[in-house]
Amino acid sequence: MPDETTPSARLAAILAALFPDGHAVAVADGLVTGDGPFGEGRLAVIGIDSDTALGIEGACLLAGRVLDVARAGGGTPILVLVDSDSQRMSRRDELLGLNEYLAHLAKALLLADAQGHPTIGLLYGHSAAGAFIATALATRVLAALPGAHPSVMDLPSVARVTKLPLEKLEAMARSTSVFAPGLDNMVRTGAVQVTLDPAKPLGAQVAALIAEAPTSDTRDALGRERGGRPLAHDIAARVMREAEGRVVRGV
Amino acid sequence: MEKLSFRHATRTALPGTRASAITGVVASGNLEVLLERNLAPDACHVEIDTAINGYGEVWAAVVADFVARRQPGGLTITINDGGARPDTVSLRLAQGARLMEAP
Amino acid sequence: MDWKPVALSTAPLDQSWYEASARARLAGLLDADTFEEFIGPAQRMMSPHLPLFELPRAFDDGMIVGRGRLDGRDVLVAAQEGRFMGGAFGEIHGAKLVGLLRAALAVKPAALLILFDTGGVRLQEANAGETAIAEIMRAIAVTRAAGIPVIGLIGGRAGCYGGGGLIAGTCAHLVISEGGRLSVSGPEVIETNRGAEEFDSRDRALVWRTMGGKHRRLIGAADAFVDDTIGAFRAAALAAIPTAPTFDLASLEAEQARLEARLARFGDAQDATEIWGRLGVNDPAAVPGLTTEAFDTLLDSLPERPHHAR
Amino acid sequence: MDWHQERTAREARLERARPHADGKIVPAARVVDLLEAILQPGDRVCLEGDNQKQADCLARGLSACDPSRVHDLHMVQSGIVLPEHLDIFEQGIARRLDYSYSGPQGGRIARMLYGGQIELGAVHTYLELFARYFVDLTPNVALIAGVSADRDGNLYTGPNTEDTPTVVEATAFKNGVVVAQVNEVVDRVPRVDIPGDRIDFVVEADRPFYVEPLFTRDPAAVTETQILMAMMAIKGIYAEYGIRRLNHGIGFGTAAIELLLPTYAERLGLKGRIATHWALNPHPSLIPAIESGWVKQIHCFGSEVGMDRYIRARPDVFFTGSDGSLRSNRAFCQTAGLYACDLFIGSTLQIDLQGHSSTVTTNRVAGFGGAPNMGSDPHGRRHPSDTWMKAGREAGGTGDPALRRGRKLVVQLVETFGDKLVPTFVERLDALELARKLDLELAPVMVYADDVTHIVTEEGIANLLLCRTLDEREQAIRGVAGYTDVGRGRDHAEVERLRARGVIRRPEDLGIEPLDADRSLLAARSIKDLVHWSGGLYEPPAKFRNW
Repeated sequence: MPDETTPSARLAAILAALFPDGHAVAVADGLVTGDGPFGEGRLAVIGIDSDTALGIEGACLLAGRVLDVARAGGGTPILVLVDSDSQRMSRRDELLGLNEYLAHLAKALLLADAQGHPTIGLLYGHSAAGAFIATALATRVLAALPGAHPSVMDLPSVARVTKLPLEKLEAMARSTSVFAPGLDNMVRTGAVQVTLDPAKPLGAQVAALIAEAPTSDTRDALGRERGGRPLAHDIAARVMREAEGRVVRGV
Repeated sequence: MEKLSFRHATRTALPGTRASAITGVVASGNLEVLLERNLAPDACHVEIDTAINGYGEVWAAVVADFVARRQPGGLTITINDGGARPDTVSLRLAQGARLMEAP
Repeated sequence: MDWKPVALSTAPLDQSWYEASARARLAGLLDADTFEEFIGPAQRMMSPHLPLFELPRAFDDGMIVGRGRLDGRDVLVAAQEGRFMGGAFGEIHGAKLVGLLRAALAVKPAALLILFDTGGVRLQEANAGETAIAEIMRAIAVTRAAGIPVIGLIGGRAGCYGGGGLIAGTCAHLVISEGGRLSVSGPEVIETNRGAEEFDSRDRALVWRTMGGKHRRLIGAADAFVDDTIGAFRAAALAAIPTAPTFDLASLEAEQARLEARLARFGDAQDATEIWGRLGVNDPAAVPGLTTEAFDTLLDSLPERPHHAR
Repeated sequence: MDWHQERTAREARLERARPHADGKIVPAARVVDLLEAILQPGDRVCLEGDNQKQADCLARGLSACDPSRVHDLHMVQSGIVLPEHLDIFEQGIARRLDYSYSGPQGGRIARMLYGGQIELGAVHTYLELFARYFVDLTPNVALIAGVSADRDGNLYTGPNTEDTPTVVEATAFKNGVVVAQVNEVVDRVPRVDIPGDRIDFVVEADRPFYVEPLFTRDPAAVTETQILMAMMAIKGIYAEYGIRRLNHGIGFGTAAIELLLPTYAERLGLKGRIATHWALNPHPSLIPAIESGWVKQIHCFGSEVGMDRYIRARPDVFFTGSDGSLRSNRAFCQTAGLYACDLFIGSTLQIDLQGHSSTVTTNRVAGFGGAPNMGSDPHGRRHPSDTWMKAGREAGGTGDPALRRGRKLVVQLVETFGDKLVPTFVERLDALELARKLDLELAPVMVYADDVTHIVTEEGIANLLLCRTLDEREQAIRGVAGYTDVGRGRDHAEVERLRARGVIRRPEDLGIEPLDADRSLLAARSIKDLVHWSGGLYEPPAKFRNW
């Protein structure tokens, strides 16, 4: 087992706020696992701390904990705390099948949720790319704390790939949320459903998220409402109508 | 990006009954051509969205030759162009016409 | 190197999957003339975002979805066009697949097939693409839980990278060819971030033995390895329908055990050939040169069958 | 009168060098000492830089020499390929240059010529430079490359013999000093390509010499347009003239022709009637035609990376030594291409209204290599062939037919637009602007108009042999120039008249449907297909693999 390490100050504060009576959440190699008393029952916790990149060992370990919760039953909700880098970029991780490990972690969260363990994501720092998809984005409800800064790719990298000047991209980023990094843009696309209020008790806000979690995936509807993804919801709905034969298709 | 639009009259309608067809892929040096049979039999409209500016005259010549050769009456032809060379454009237009002529 | 005569056939099913367009793949994969497209090109549902970047758009946004028949059975299909924007997920591209998966619950097809050909998220629409990938993965879980097999076919020019690799990992069954590559970070991305010592992206043999179809099949990341023909993918898709595992705790616990065992067994391996050797392959260096037939024979001769819980 | 001054000078050079050698053998670490001992200011030096193989260890050594001891050299070598080939001019080690080809260094050489850092003699064709080695550019010192040597200096050049025998012949027999770098010193070489008494010193290189796979064209990149052009060339030229003896350029268009031989040409019933005898590097894309029994024999300028095992297994087709490996020779193969081939077909970047062609742009001096030798009508030819005679008849002329010579077919196979929509057909070659900028007496023209017989584009074939006036020639060229400005500037009525006369032939005039130009016609659609065709004998370099 990796050695236990100290949680980041932000994580420690979050855990203290969630579990005023103490908890059994530990951090090792940037991976967060454990649980604590929450309301009438317990709240299971997994996560990534300190901007750690998610590799095959981490994904495997976190998925195992999620499946432990699912196997135990009882409807224990699962909180996924995220301050991560992107997926770990290495030849070894890819050689051993990083795509399977990341997908497996996401599937474990999706299965647990489907089996009555509401999954709540809480983004309190960075996250990007495959690590973001496998953790925070695989939950039923994704919330963020102010100051969180998710991104798919930073603007200098976008500039390199698209061969557009950085200044132009920065200008575009101010008017177009669809490609620009940052929490506000992820809120607008509907990926992050809500930004929590740091002035209010965190436990109550998380409890409310669990209680009010939508039963279906509403992210594209949110994206339309918020203007970050103007078309996604309508396109998906249109495909459904055509597939289900509810419209006469044009050519 | 540049938008171009050409209106041509044809002597005849393009044979066949197929209502629409698509050929090609938008990629660097390639293009997609969507053909729809929705005009009067002696009319052909060509609408182009091209990634490369300043080739209007070349497009005009390519389209005019295609119309003269294939007589694509009745068709609206819409093109998304990723910077294809004229020979590729001619080839895709001919491929599209052949698809539309299929019985 | 193992070898065989090169086919000069012009029959549609003998054509290269790798070379074919997404539409040609669908036309050959499905029973003749059975494909019906949803939101076809004439509806011109094109990306509203690409013009901001002065980039040309495609009528189908690089994602073709619809229904058809596979040996008489109703299936839903989605195909990515790897040559348009590298097959990357943008807002419309992704939403079409989301809608198709959601529709499967009502349509109840015999299977839903995803023809992958993608470099991952489309940077110009990064947030929309990333979110769509998450929606797709959730919808696949729901679809599979309802007993509908979601089957991925990988053999295109762009491979299956980034979020596409995660979606593939969510499918019930994967068919892959030599040309197909399945991974999260691509070789160029790793080289850019970590240097050529970590991954020399120009060493094509290294790329293929790290991410290519044969390696993925040998370690159990894919369920079937097929020739690069449309006919071979069709046959493998058909064979997959009755065998695809459902989405439940038992499947995922088996996958957990499978992935833990892989880490324990191969976690210290430096190269794919080392893994293949430990799997019981006598001449690992010869594997990349094997024909599909010889590779299948090799798989049969190994002491253990690849284990596919997913 | 002392008739032995050169020999005495040579002995002095060898004497100075001996302390750095063990017999003939010199360790790589002593290369600089060796070169500083041998070289004298103002020497004419051939630093072997071929089309393919490079004496790179010796090049690094030369560029590490002390410019106060080694300076003002006159470099006489066919290829300017490695950075060191130009570094020595910046360092003052070399001053004057006569060369043939500078592909990858074309941009830098232009800048240095412009900046006056290089004093240019001339840009030659290969045969021209080789010829001058024996007349007025004989090297004092040759720095060459081989695969292995024994302690007596017997040299095995390996399949890439290329320029080495020519360079050594000129240097060793005219009192020069020859230094060979080899990948290894062995007890016995596989075969003796250069006898040891022509080699003065052998340097065991720190790493094997570099060879670039220049002649590998991935079938996966062949386009429908290139296939259409290849179909037209096969049906409208190869079949028409019954071309058996030929040379191909290295473009994708000619690769497409090679890949269509066992399929399209086979269906036309042309097997055995065309493309049987070649002057050609071992192109991997020719493997399907060889395996299908099309090819009788091939003589090579050099070799190609990955083709060694295949060539060894096909000695009936290739020229091989008693050891089994390929024996190539650039000078002989260029001569073969010039005098014994009836057709050269290749590509170019620009063609003007007369038919002059050039591969230079205003910022690059790429040189000529061998294309002008292949792509020219040799007036010294005297043996007839049906192809040559037919072309001669088409070219017309007056007087007794027995006094009219034949013509070599020189075909330009070009797409009307190149990369980034740059037109191939132009009113004025960039070469003229370059000549003006660099104050060159001759514009760098690759193939002169009077040598070109046919131009093939995706729009059709222009047969320039049949043109009787300059005006006809211009309209014939405009008539296949597609949608370039030159093409759109055609006289439509004149072009139709030329078409009626068969001067211009469109695909439909040849019975070719452009929509049939499909990749399924290619005998191999990938490098892997080529490996399968070869029975696993072809071993492509890593960068061409996708498995």
